Amino acid sequence: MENTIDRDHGKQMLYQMMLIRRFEEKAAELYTQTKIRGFLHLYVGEEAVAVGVMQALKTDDNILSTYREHGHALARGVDPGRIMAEMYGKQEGCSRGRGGSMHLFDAGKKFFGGNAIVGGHLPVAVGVALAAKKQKAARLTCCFFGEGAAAEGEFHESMNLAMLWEVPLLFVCENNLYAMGTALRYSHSLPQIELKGSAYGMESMAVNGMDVLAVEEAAIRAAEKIRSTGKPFLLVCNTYRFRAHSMFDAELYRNKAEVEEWKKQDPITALQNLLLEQGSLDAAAISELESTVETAVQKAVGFAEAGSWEPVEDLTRFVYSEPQNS
Amino acid sequence: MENTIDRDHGKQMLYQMMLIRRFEEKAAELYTQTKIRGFLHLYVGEEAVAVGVMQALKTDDNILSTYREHGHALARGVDPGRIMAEMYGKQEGCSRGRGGSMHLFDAGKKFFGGNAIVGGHLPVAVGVALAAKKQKAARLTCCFFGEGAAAEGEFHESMNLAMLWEVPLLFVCENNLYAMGTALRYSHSLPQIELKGSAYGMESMAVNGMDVLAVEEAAIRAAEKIRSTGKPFLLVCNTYRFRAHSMFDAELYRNKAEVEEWKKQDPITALQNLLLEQGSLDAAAISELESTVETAVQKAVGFAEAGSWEPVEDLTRFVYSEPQNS
Amino acid sequence: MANENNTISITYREAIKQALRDALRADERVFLMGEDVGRYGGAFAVSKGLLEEFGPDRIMDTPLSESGFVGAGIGAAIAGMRPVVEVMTVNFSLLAMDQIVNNAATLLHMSGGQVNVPVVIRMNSGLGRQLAAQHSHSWESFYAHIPGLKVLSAGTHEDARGMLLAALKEPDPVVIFEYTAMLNLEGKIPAGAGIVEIQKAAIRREGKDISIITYGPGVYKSLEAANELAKLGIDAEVVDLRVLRPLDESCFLQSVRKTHRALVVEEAWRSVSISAEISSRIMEQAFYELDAPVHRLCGVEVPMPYPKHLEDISVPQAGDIVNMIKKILQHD
Amino acid sequence: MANENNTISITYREAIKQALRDALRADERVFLMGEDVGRYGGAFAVSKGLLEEFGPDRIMDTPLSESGFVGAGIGAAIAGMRPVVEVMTVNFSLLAMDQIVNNAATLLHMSGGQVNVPVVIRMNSGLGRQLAAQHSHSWESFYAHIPGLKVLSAGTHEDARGMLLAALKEPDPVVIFEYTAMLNLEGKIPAGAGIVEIQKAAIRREGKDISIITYGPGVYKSLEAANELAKLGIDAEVVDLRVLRPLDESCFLQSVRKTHRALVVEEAWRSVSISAEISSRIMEQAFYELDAPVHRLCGVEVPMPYPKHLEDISVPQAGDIVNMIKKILQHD
Ligand SMILES: Cc1ncc(C[n+]2csc(CCOP(=O)(O)OP(=O)(O)O)c2C)c(N)n1
Ligand SMILES: Cc1ncc(C[n+]2csc(CCOP(=O)(O)OP(=O)(O)O)c2C)c(N)n1
Ligand SMILES: [Mg+2]
Ligand SMILES: [Mg+2]
Repeated sequence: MENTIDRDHGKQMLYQMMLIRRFEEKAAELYTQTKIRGFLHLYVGEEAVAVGVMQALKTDDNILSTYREHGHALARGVDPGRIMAEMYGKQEGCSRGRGGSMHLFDAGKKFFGGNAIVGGHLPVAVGVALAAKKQKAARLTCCFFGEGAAAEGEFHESMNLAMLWEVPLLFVCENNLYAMGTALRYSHSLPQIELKGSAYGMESMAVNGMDVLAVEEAAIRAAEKIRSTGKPFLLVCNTYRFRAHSMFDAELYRNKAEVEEWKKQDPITALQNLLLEQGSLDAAAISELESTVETAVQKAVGFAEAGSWEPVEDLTRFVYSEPQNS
Repeated sequence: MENTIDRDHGKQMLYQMMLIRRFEEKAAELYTQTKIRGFLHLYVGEEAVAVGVMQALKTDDNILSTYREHGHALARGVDPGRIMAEMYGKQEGCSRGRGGSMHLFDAGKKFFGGNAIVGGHLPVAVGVALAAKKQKAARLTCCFFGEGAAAEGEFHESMNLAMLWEVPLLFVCENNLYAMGTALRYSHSLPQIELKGSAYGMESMAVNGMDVLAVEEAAIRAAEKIRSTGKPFLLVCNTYRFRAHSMFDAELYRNKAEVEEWKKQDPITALQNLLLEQGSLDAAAISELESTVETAVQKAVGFAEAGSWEPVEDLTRFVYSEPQNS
Repeated sequence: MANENNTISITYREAIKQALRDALRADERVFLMGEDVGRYGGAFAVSKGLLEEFGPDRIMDTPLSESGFVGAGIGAAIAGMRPVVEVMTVNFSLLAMDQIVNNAATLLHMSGGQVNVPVVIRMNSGLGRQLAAQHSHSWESFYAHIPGLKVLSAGTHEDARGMLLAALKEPDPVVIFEYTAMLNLEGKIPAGAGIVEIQKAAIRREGKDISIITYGPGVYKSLEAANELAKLGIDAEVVDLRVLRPLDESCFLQSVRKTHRALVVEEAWRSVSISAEISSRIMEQAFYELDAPVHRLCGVEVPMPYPKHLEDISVPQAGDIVNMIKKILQHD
Repeated sequence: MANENNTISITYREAIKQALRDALRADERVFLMGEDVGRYGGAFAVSKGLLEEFGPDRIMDTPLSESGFVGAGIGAAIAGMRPVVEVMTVNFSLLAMDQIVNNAATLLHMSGGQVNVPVVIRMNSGLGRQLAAQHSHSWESFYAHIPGLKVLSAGTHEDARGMLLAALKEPDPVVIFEYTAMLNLEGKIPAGAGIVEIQKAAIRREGKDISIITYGPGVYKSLEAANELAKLGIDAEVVDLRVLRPLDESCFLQSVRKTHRALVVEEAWRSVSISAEISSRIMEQAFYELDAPVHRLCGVEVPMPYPKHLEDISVPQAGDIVNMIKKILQHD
């Protein structure tokens, strides 16, 4: 990171990344305590992507994400308490507890999941963007997905449709080098995902996803392009997940040294160091941030703990819309 | 066409293209007489592709095709009588009448259909090629498909898998500019299908699909590449269908002038002219060819007419293998 | 609605087209998308002329990308549009099934009621044109199994005309099946026919001796059979299920409670089919009212063969219904 | 086969792994392909260790491309190999359903008997780990509807061990369902257990008062229920369908003819399900032998909710089976 950065903005992004990190560490802990169940996919190491990209989005823009979406939801401003409650399965959760960790939704924040069929949300994102175009709205749609998802046919169809129909869609590929245990070189014959843009005539670029400032800058540039041309853009963020794929993963497919090597690029440390170096932050401010984060996470846990279970009589709700939904 | 060409070889290819043309004209006639039913997709105008590509294939190589496959089957040497009988639905047909025009099969000729889910045979072709690799056989697999099919997710997955696994597969995209009534520009954001090879690191090239010599040369070059490297190759043949998509098509989506313009490039006329010019052929020889073709087509029709209907008691055969099949 | 006597004659195809036109005129948010719906005029000429009338933004030709454009329809629905997505035939819908089942049908639930998906997906189903094993199937059963979907089957001209309009008023995803074999069929509908209700099954013919429960092309075949049977003094009631999910069981149960016998007729393969569901619901809820076991007449379990003589015997025809009912009643 | 007394204790997961290992050792043409079957060790650790033993040509990690690699499995089968394709769970199989239904199941027929497709496709099915609405479903019914497929359900450890080996001897495509919720379950099998036959259903417990007809995780739940019922003096017979297509109807019909009552149990959604097929076949062929209507206990028709208390009540548990049977018998 060579940039300088506005102090408050820098602190704001640092806070968000730290919140995501701490929130997820807590979630992992709660998982081992069996407070949280199902699949839990942590974003630890990738925080710069969510936080960086989110800087380019306005409140009216739409977001679609994967099952590894806590970071996106938090960076989008979905309430941490409601996210935690969701992971507990409580009805105060952001999806009323129906979805769990993989299905965070907040329609008010225009956060449309939390989708767990890999690549399955890409066509949906094309449609959400198409609607904005038809409605002549300035809204942009942002869709996060992994490099593994880019091998699915849905990626191809969605890239082609988005470009063919010229819809305002930002494709954000989070290339963390692994799809579960399958390394990039075993899932793509051409590992530079950004080059796939050229097969559709779509503008694309790759960015260092461990550097929140680089991600932010690239995302803003991409969003501007999209807003001015109406055409989609493929942004590939090269990153790494520090933790296992999910809580069921023995990590047989990569060695510890590789992980340690990547940890040297920890996006949070990097931003902290930058802010320290440029004098925007000191050790005291960092511990203050840490304790603010801790308080926020504790509050989220408290909210989740205090939440309630949906009554069993409600089991078949939300299969079809209820009168007030229509 | 600027090449010169061996006289016998030229005549041989001319004969094949003329046979395909005449066979299909006859089929169209028989369709209006309701001897043939279902969907009938004619290849008229595209003959140079099937005949040119087939020159690069050996008897042990595998072929998979679409529902527009009469040309491929004939060029491969599947018996015209058995093809015609198939279109009649007679049990002497190459698929015992079960398949009809869209599902010609001849396992002996390693002709694996006749597949009518657009793009659905591409993954299968990858697997057929993969088997050859695993069996350490020198066999190549050739898969024909339209430019419309290249928009399907199956195209993307198959291209990636073929390249990733380095299987000996020749992808032949027959770009006839239309997928039913959808022009290329409405189905691909990037209309140069051959450029899609680069998204997978796969070698590719485009060739004038109205010129049988050019197709032949390109196919031979591609096949040599595949046989020497073991890697797949994408060959795009730019061509045009002179007739409607199927017998149900009112051709609202293109104007007659465009069709007439393309007819000037008729691959059969072109080869005839070349052979005439270089003195390999004279008018008498052409009419001799014509009558040989006519005889072959008549014989095929005769065979089909003389064929028999499968007894109704056999209806549920071929749902599962019969003892002799296993 | 129009005077009963004031009827017009119309093909099934034209009925669908009129509904599309009405829907496009009535609501700006409605658009039609699918393969060849525009410039080609629709694979089965259903949407011919609509592109000229509504332009390419409302009549969108899509590439061959079933998963892609069905998913795009879902996305557009989430975001406030009212897309009508045409999947050319149910055979190709398998390529979009993940989108329909894992997205359209589940988003409302996964989001705890926040994200509803008012998409209408139309598809042609069934056989009848010798299109063989990759173009002739009747897979209504797949979709009828899925909670979150509403599944309609247009077995009459009035429903071909009216179901689409009703579906567009639903807040949730609706799949409508239309039938290739019926497109050219002429039928009479009230001149002012429009929207129909889509909660209930319908009695297409009243009778007292046996209930024929069916849907899709089974409806006209069953009515034909009932006419034949009437000549033999057998008075068959014909129930058109119409809504394959959620099933209006009270209608067919009531019919069976009256006739005490039932035959379920469908063109789809027999095993694990809609007819099985009907039979088992009668078993569960009207067992003690039955004078004879419920029987099924279904498609023969074979991928559709190409030749006409084999295609014809692959599905129940009116004559088969007549014979089967004679057998059931003889048994008494 | 081994001495009955000489049994070993084994998890369901380990039983599958041993079968895979046997198959890979026995036939060079066999290879395993699927997402994360190799380096990761299998999403559910079923294939852990096999990559080390057999190498990457026989244990092939595939990209996320369900349609692509299932299709590739079909192609390899056509061309003389014996692929075992793992689709991580049935939920993702919708992405490959076109390949399975339109290709694997139809190629033999469309080619008039020339092209057979000896591919084995394994998938995990069912709920039990709070994986919510896109990871928990039981869609055996989709595949059981398709002529051309053979569909197996491994409801016991012996079948988890032996069905794969039998499937690899078939000339036609076989889909095997394994169950996420059973992977850690310990069971006893004969020490030398190997291949099993795959034509027939099995009586897992003999009884005379009622037939419980089920498959998959329904088997152990039904056995548990039967033990409970025995304490109440009710003697239930438990039929494990095993082969979901083609159904071995003689087995369950014979059972019903003996007990005169039946309850069909499955975790899948109720409407248009395998249980419906069973019930309607009993209706058709054993109606006059029934002392009470056949009932079904099925999954509640809701996309699977995440929280445990809702997941638990979404599918029938042993206690529900007990209660239901008490009710059926009371009714007499
Ligand atoms: C269609 C589908 N196939 C398989 C899975 C199982 N699965 C869940 S996550 C995953 C890997 C996805 O990798 P990638 O897209 O790179 O995202 P990442 O997890 O690395 O963020 C797999 C195989 C799934 N959920 N959906
Ligand atoms: C999956 C699928 N979708 C739609 C169709 C209907 N259909 C048949 S051919 C065709 C056009 C295919 O165009 P292309 O691939 O360019 O081949 P061409 O017919 O031009 O040779 C369409 C849409 C189909 N058979 N399969
Ligand atoms: Mg990844
Ligand atoms: Mg074309």
